[in-house]
Amino acid sequence: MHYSSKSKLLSGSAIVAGAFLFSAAAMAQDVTVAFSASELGATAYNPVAASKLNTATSLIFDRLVEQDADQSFHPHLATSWEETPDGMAWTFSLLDGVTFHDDTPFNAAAVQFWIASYEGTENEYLVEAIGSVDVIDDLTVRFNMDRPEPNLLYNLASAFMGIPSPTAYAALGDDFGVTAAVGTGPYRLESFEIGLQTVLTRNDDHTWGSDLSENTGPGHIETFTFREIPDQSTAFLELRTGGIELLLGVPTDFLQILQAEQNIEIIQMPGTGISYMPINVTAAPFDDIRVRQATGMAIDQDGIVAAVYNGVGAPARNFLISSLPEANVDPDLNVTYNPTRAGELLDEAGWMMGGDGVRVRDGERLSVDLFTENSTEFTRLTQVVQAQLGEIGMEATITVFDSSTIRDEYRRNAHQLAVRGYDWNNSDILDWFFSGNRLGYPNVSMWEDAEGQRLNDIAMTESATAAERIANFTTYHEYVLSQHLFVPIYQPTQNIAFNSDAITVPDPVRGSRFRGQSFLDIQVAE
Amino acid sequence: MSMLEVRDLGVAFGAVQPLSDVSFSVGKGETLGLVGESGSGKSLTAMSVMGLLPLIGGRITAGAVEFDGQDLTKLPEKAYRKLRGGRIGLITQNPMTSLDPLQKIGPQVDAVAVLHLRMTRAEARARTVEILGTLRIPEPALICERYPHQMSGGMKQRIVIAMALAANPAVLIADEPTTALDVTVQAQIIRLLDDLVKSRDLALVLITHDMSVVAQVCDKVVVMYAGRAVERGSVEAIFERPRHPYTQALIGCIPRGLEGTERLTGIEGTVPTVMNYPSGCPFHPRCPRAEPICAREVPAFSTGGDSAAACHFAEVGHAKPA
Amino acid sequence: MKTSSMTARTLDAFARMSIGRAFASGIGMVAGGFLVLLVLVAIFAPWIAPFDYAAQNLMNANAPPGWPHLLGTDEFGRDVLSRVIFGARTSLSVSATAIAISMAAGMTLGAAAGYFGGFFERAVMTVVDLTWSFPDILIALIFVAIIGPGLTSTTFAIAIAYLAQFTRLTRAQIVRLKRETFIEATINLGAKPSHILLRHLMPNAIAPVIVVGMLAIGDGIVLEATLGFFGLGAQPPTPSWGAMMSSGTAQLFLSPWVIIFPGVAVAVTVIAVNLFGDELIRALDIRDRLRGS
Amino acid sequence: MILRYTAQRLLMLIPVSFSISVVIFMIVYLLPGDPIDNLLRVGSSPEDRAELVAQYGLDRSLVVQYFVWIGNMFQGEFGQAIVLRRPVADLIAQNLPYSLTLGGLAFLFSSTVGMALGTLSAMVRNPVLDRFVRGFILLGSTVPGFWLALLLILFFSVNLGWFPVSGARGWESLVLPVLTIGFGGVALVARVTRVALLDVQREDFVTLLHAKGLSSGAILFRHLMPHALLPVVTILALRIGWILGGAVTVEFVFGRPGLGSLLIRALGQRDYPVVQACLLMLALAVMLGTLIGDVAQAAMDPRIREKKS
Repeated sequence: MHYSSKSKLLSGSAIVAGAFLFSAAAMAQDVTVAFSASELGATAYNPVAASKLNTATSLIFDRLVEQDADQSFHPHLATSWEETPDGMAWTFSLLDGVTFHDDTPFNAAAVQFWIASYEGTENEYLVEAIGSVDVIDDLTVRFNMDRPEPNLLYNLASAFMGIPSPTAYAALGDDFGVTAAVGTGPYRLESFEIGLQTVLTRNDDHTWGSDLSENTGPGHIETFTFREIPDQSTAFLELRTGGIELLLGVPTDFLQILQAEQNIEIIQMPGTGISYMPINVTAAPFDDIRVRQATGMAIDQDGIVAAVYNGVGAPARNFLISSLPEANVDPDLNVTYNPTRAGELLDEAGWMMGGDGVRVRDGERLSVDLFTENSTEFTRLTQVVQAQLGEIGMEATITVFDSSTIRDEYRRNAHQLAVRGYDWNNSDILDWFFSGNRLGYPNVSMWEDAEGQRLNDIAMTESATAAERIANFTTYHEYVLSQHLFVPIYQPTQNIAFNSDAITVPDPVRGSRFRGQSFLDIQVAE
Repeated sequence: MSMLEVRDLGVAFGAVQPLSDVSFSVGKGETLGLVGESGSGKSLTAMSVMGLLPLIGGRITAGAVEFDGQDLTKLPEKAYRKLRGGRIGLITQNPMTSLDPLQKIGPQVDAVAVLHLRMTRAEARARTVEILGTLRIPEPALICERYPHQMSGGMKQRIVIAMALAANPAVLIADEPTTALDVTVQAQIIRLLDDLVKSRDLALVLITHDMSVVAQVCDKVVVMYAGRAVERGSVEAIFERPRHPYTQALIGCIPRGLEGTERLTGIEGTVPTVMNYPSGCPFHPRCPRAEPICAREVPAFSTGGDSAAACHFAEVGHAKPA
Repeated sequence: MKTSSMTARTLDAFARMSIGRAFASGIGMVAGGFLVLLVLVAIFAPWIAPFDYAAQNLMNANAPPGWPHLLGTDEFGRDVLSRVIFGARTSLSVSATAIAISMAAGMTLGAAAGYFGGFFERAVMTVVDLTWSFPDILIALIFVAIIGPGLTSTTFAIAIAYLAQFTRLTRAQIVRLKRETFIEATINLGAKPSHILLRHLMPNAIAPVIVVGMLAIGDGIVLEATLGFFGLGAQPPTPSWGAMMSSGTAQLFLSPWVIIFPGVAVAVTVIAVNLFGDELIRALDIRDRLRGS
Repeated sequence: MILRYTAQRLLMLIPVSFSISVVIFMIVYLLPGDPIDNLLRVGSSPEDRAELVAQYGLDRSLVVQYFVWIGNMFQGEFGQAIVLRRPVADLIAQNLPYSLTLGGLAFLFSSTVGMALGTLSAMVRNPVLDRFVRGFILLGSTVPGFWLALLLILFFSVNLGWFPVSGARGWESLVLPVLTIGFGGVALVARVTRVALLDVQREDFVTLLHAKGLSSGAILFRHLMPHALLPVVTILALRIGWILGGAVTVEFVFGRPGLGSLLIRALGQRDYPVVQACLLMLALAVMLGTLIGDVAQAAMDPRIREKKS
């Protein structure tokens, strides 16, 4: 491992020499990838305990099941599964002959150890419904449920449920995913320089790719170097100048230019999140629901899609991506542009248009703070939002924070409006952002409501079947919308761009995201 | 026989002509005094002889500088370099700043013998020690290991003299070698120089504004004023019968001395700067007996006895001032 | 003071009359004139700017220089020229205010340290010397991290970043002046410290500090631009030259004018400040007093 | 002599380092926000919080925390990064090489090219050359670093494709950052060299050196350069902190890791131990620079050696 544990500083000369080692790069079998902006800053390749994971994680670890773009589930390390009719037990048959990178076998005991290891971690909610895990035989496990969990397969397919080697996991403790990460995936972790780059090398033993890949393994490419390029526009220039071969997450602004490039191809996939503007319901003037509703009507989503994003992607009308069934709410509750009505609502609320285009009530100007994070995409969108709020007589002052500071600000309840986004393709994101247990952050809207919490609990824990879960979440979603806690703005597409002179990428991309299964099919271009 | 002869020397910086018509000669075992107030062009004359005018942006526009019969103004730089420090030595005015403060004394003196006498370092050092000894410097070997700032002014001036002597020069130019020193040290240094001229048969050009020093050691004198030689002659002739009013004024100052002052207190007015040299005789604005002609015409030298003066009224013969 | 000598004197005499000096003062005129013009532009920005600096027109985003947008438009279709003009306001006022604060605080601190000496002086100078050799951008970034982004914190961050410079300089002047006889005489006559400081020391110490302050305004503009570039200075849509360039490297490729013109504005202004400052130093003949502090 | 001088200077650094370490330790408590909040699981209880606070020793008094911290520092034990969850020493060891490489090369580049330019303009009496160098000095000391970096990227990476746009892989990725930092450095060194040479050239001893018959080359290299080196070494030594930490802008534009970037990121994440360690490293570099500058000056100039010892 390059990144061995050095508790003391090395002598200067040795360090300097180390910095030059990377120059032996750029062989044909070496593909350089840049992460998308939302994946930057992962601190450990530990699916169990980490709160942030990037795409490279999905190449190191395999999961029991995979989810395709059509939301269907496919076998991976689990060859088949069965749910009891009451939903209180799941039995999984495991794939034979799978070994971890440290040559220990993948088996039922590994699964048992793995599920148990979630206890007390940030990601415990994923296995909350599982009461215990029984080893039936070496290749069969049974999850005994505390309550039915229609969302179990979704959880199992998530990046946070990659399966680590129990031996390595126990041995490394907190260092797991930092100094070494051991899974069964098609690539091994070669080196990890936090905030800079991760080098993965091919696992030649890997022959167990899922049916979402054409190639079942081992991978075609010898080495993947994942780079963290903080500025997306720099990443864009890197792709254009041949510094990287694959860019995960091209900001929509650059799509048109890249499309014009001969050697660059773009893959557009349905998005897995939205951009939105949470409204702090505890901060005046937004404690008045009419002001909140008016704020929502000030935002011209279609105009933004057309002008800011050149028509790529879709307007967001509610909190969930349109491919989720729970996004199908009563159309009256969807948030749409209506400046006239917004004006009426503000008039009703006592905010009258002043001489300089800013509304006034009792001598007080309708002047609010608008926070955002310092990434190219958000600052741009925020300035357009600022201008549109100005149209209805609301003067918004932008402050740009880094991602940590802005959370401090949310926790301090110092915010009024903010422009942000999330990336999650499941309706339980509603719980994450609107549960009264998480005021400040993630509940940026600072919304505490008994009825809301009741509907939340039902949706989260009292759904026996998938259909019930959909119904419960839809009800919860509709209630959230009725309170005007946020303004939905935009549903981006996932845009992946690659240098077609250098590599070929599977077409069409299977799976809900461009990750492990797709990397297995990447080849050097002829 | 003259070792160094300067004839009708003129120097220019761009369009400015700070020096014109300077002539003098000096032979073996002879000391020539070059006197005048500060700004009269004495130092420039020294720089011209050393061939160092380009260093400060000037050039020789007229006349000749002959060393041992050879015209130096036509000498290529490389050959000139052999003469500098080798055949012609220079002693500068301020010993405090004349040595490289970052280097020990020894190597600074050694360099001359290494360069001009092709000695090895060790030989050069032996010679340095010997010369320092002859200049009456105590513990010369130890002195070689010291830095300039650790020594007194008089000591440093002896080191500078040692450097000038290291390659056995034929001509020594001493530019106000004692101005920056204590009175007692001044006398020592002047006596030392005088001894050297005699013992080594040197030709010495002594630049000074101190007429008493001139009287003490010089054989010949050239008096300069505002970039011109105004009177020249044997020391006896100059002191007995100064013919130029300026020379008379200079001599008149002796009793009071000029120490510490660079201004001639005996005469009204100040030395003109190069920017405003007067027309005609440069001295006429301050001259007690100036006539209209003095402002119009530059006077030619008129010879009489052992001296010559550039004054329209030199023939008249002025009374020796009391 | 260095003892002048044959060579130096000759050199000086001729340097003084060289055409260089005339040319240099010509430069001083041009630089000073430019700065005056710039201040006027900043003051009268609303009347000079052809467009509203904040008016967006997404349909005309990233338009190249031409008519009517002489310097093109940015990613929001805002007029770059108008933003550069208004940016002069932000950049100049932030930098000038910051340096004024820094100068006032540094002079107080430096004068006190230089006058009273002892432990107080040593304590102040230890911290000052350390921050002095610390990169100004880091000091400013740390400060902004402490009190948050925005123009006010940028102003104070710049003030703090240059505090050490003024403190050192003032102290050096005071220490030098204290040794001069007329001050010693005043002290011996039993004058009050405040009287000596304000009546005798400060007036004599002030010229070099003011000149350095003038030069520091240039550094302040660069620092403000850098903080703005990091997105920590002026918050949108307020234009500042640095903030205008913060839209990322790609902008350089898509619409280079958005980044090039504010950069040119910064560079030209700072060059003018420096040339004018040099001229000031020459006119006041204080180069020697600025050395070694 | 030099050894004794060095030892004395080292001794003098002890009280200075103490006060610096206190200042650095305190800066962290001025920062708003709390790393523990970033660390806490969303929705966790006050008890969880108290436990974490205790785990990182943040519940003890400031004085105790300071002495624990400084004690650990002395043993090279920089503690555990709170947000990045790994030994701070690892983070420093990972980032420092990049800073040293970039800083070292920029240092070399600025000193060699800067001294060459400064010497040329001072020694060669050519008004065109002198004006060029002075113009360069003016540009180099006024053009904002990030802007220059952007222009270099536009020209050399985007248009010509000679060097990578960003990153820290191979020597190619060092060229533009070194040029960016070097530009200002060259200007600075050139200015100092030029002024020092012009000053020393007016000294009497230089006239005398010429009068000794030494060639201009010998005078330049044996006598003038040491004098010009004095201020150059001093200014460069003082700039060590500047070059290590001030590279943050360049690191940002070129997406390079380094001590400055680490510090800025840690500041953003309120990662106390990392902030403290980075600042301490930089302060150490600054002090080391001052020390090197002083010692080098003393080694080169006998007058200083005696005055101070």
